[in-house]
Amino acid sequence: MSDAVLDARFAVRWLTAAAALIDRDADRLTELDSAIGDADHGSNMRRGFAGVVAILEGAPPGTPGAVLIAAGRELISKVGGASGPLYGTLLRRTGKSLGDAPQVTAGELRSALDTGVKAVQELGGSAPGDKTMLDALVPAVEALGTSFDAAAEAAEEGARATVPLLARKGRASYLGERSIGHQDPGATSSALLFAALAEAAR
Amino acid sequence: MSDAVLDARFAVRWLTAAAALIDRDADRLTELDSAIGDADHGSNMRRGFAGVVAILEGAPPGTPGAVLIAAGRELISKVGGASGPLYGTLLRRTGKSLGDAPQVTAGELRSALDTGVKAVQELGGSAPGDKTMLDALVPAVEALGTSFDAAAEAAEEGARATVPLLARKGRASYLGERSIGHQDPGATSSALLFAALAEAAR
Amino acid sequence: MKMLINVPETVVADALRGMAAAHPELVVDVENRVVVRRDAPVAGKVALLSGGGSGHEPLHAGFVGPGMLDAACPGEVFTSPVPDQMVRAAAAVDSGRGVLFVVKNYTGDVLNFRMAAELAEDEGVQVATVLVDDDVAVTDSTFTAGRRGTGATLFVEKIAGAAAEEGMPLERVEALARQVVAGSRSFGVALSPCSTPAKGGPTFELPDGQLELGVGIHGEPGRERRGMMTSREIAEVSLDAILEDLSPRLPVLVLVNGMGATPLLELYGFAAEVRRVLDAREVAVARTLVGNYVTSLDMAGCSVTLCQADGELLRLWDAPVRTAALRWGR
Amino acid sequence: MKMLINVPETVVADALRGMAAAHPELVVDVENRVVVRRDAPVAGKVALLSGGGSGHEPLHAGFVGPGMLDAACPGEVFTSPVPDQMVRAAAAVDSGRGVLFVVKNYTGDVLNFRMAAELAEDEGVQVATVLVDDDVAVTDSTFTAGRRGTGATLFVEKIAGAAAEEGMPLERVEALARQVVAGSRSFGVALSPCSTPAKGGPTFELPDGQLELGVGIHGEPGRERRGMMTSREIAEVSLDAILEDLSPRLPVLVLVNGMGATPLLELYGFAAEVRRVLDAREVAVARTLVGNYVTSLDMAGCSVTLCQADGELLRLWDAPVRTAALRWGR
Ligand SMILES: Nc1ncnc2c1ncn2[C@@H]1O[C@H](COP(=O)(O)OP(=O)(O)O)[C@@H](O)[C@H]1O
Ligand SMILES: Nc1ncnc2c1ncn2[C@@H]1O[C@H](COP(=O)(O)OP(=O)(O)O)[C@@H](O)[C@H]1O
Ligand SMILES: [Mg+2]
Ligand SMILES: [Mg+2]
Ligand SMILES: [Mg+2]
Ligand SMILES: [Mg+2]
Repeated sequence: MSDAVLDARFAVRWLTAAAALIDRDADRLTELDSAIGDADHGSNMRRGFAGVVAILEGAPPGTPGAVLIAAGRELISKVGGASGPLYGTLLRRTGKSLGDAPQVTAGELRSALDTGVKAVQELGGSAPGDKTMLDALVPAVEALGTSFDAAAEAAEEGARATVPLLARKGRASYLGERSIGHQDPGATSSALLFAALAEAAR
Repeated sequence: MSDAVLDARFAVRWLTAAAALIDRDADRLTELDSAIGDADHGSNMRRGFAGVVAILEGAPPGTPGAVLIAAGRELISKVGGASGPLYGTLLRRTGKSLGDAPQVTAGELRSALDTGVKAVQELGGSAPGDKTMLDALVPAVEALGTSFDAAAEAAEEGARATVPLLARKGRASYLGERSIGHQDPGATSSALLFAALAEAAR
Repeated sequence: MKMLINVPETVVADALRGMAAAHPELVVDVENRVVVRRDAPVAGKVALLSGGGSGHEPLHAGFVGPGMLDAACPGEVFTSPVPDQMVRAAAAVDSGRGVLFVVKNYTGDVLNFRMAAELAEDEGVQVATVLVDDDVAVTDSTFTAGRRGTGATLFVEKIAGAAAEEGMPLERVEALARQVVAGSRSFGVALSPCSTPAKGGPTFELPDGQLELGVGIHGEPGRERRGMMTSREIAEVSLDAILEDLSPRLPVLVLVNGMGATPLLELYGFAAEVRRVLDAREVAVARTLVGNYVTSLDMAGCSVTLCQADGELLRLWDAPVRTAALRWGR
Repeated sequence: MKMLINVPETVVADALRGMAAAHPELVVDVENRVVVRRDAPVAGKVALLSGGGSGHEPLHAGFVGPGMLDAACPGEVFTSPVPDQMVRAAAAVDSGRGVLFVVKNYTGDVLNFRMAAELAEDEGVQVATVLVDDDVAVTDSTFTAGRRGTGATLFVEKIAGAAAEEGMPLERVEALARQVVAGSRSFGVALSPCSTPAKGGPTFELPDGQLELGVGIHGEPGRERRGMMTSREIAEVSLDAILEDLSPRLPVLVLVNGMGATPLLELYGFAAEVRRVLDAREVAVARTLVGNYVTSLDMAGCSVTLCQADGELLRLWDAPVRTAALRWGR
């Protein structure tokens, strides 16, 4: 694992890096969503994470948990769509689970993220294999036991592995068989989230 | 001049030939109208002359005048647009001017057509040089003094000569300078009318 | 070009069958192409009759009903109707107090309605005609066909229709219609051409990144091609053209009209820019109507119409109307 | 792809400014994206609230007014609104008799409205929610997101709105809304894709000579691509799909809906074919509504919705309504 100090500033670094990656890849996310969805995932994520950066730029909260909770709330009230409540819940529940410690261990972060991802599953009524963000999130949290880089790689691989899947949740499910052969946009943005986490930990 | 007998059957032959030429060239007429009008001249003329053929197929009137009057009426009640009343008036007034003679001379036809064309000018408030059907009709009637073939050629030439003109009447006038460089659809259909006349006289 | 049709030859008849199915309050004569309000002729009322080429729906058949038109005569796509239609419709709606023909100023419409008026008068119907010519994109001159009739047609039909419904005599209804025409100006912009069923494809080419300024509603190109503009710039150019010709001293009725394929979302956004420009030029706005009313098949684009309205015109505009496409009051 | 916009980021706010300019009878909160009827909260009346992604206009803001919705919350284009909007709107329209959320069945809408309901209830507002899921093109199963909500939304909002206007309690209004959902089915066809401002181009490719059967209203491709069909064939295929799922024993309300860019002329022609098929299958038609009501930006195409209506539903359908896009009665 890295030697990063997992404090509020780390959380801010993580989310700021995520915002930058999302901004860079927004058109690709929209392109993916255009194939099996409604062509808005890139602009949704960009709008949401721009909001997150804006609120963290002022006086960010003093604990990593509080940073994630604030970011989750911002996503919920800025994004809309399926990804807003889902990513908002992911961050909020992860943050809540971290409690008010000013600094956490990698193991604590992993277990908090695990709680966050379970909350996404519950809210979305979905499971890995449904061709959603969970196909990146679940293996990423799993691999976090090894390292931040391994988690990023697992997320990326999980996203790529959605290509042959038939979608059972979200808009892509409307396409039935025609959803096969396309990478899920939400899984792709989840991979960016974990790439940013690894970057923040470096 | 040709030796054709200008009776009711001649008039029917003329209009039937005109209908065939119009049917053949309808798409070209619409294409021309598409450039400087509203892309309906071909279907307007085809609909009108199909109607004319239909009424003449049964028991056509017994004089050339009556045939042209009936055809003109049919155009007025089938075509609509600018060309319906104008061509309808052309045939109706030409027919009226022929009176009820069972057979007429080429000179009589020419002078009747002259009356018909004048009626078109009056109805349309237009004159040669405005880039309309008159730019084919007027020289054609003029050349009818020589021969049917000369009239057909003059009409064809008149139609071509509309290309550099700036339209002052009809829809093409809305385009102002942009009407220059296109052949007028109505002048083009008028040339077909005189081509059919030459054909009927052969 | 794909269209939701059977064959090009039957589009108008098919649409009339659909109108008959959807609007029992109208009498739709599919064969003769006449749409009449069911209670016509209305005793003691001047009748309003309009018509024109199809492809501009809901104009005119969508405006038949109490408070607006008594009858509409749809022609083929972009082709004016034939005189027989108007003669038949006039006979069906005349209560003895006369019929006002509302005619958009196009050679075809003018000629066919003129012939119809003569024939109807022969049959004892008193006919008055008002020509609508509001499009400032076209230079008006006695040496041309004159300005085109576009969006102002809706104002004329609504306001004259309300006057007729109130029982005003033909001369008064006609005078009010002329007042609306005199005080109305329009300007249209195309972002894409339209496709007619007869042609089966676009009536002109408009490359990406370009638009046509000063277009009409028949798929004809406009007066000028320019690089793509924002909604704000289009509002400015359109209103500049209109206000150069009309300096409203009274509050205006505003029609923000879609050409057919422009989403209502965009049209409302454009309406916001139109209002912004009018506010900046200190033109008072009395009413604003936003929607697809005078269309050009599947053309993308918009037009703006201003109509200067005194107290009486405003009252007549607000008066109840009950048609397929325009309904309010009572 | 050319659009009548300023920049993609402001399309929704721009449209709301335009609505504010055109509709003084509505309170339009541009910043918070809430549209509310001016007389809200109406004492003693259950309030109806809906919303969803923008791009489907006139749905939903065009249906705010007496006899239909009390408030609408427009999201970004094709993106469900956020909970804050519904919480704010609910507070503005609740008279104390509760609020019914009308939600189209999409994951985003379901989740955001669910969160909003929880937050509004925390603030003491009684909330009931009805999910609209009428699109038979989508297989319904607990292992999927379920059927999409499309055209039936208009029936639900109109009929439940009329019930609320009559003073019925929340449970009754909700039950009627559920009855409409249970008795409604839709099917949609695209002749062209739509273009979203964010993407700046078409959301999928549809070659000339082909159409998409079973499309939704968010620019997603349909279930099946086929060679181009006539209006008559499209009516047959659409109604086959609907009637396979619904065997109406009562007269139906019919919505013949345009996706946005299909000319009204074509839509009425399609309505004629829809009626022909229903007559042939001996399905009685009570009412037919034709127009662009539940759109998908500039998509060309159409959808059909049938809603089985007993005497009470029919009475509520006919009841007065006064909104920007739907108006009749009184
Ligand atoms: N039920 C669900 N559970 C988990 N993730 C989901 C679910 N539904 C959708 N998603 C994710 O959300 C992504 C789409 O997000 P976005 O395009 O922003 O929202 P919308 O689908 O409302 O347009 C999908 O690619 C998928 O990964
Ligand atoms: N005022 C006029 N005088 C003479 N011919 C005219 C006049 N206006 C139009 N035309 C002729 O009519 C032709 C167009 O006919 P058509 O396309 O059938 O009718 P519309 O213009 O109503 O669509 C023009 O090309 C022109 O030759
Ligand atoms: Mg999406
Ligand atoms: Mg033409
Ligand atoms: Mg025409
Ligand atoms: Mg979306």
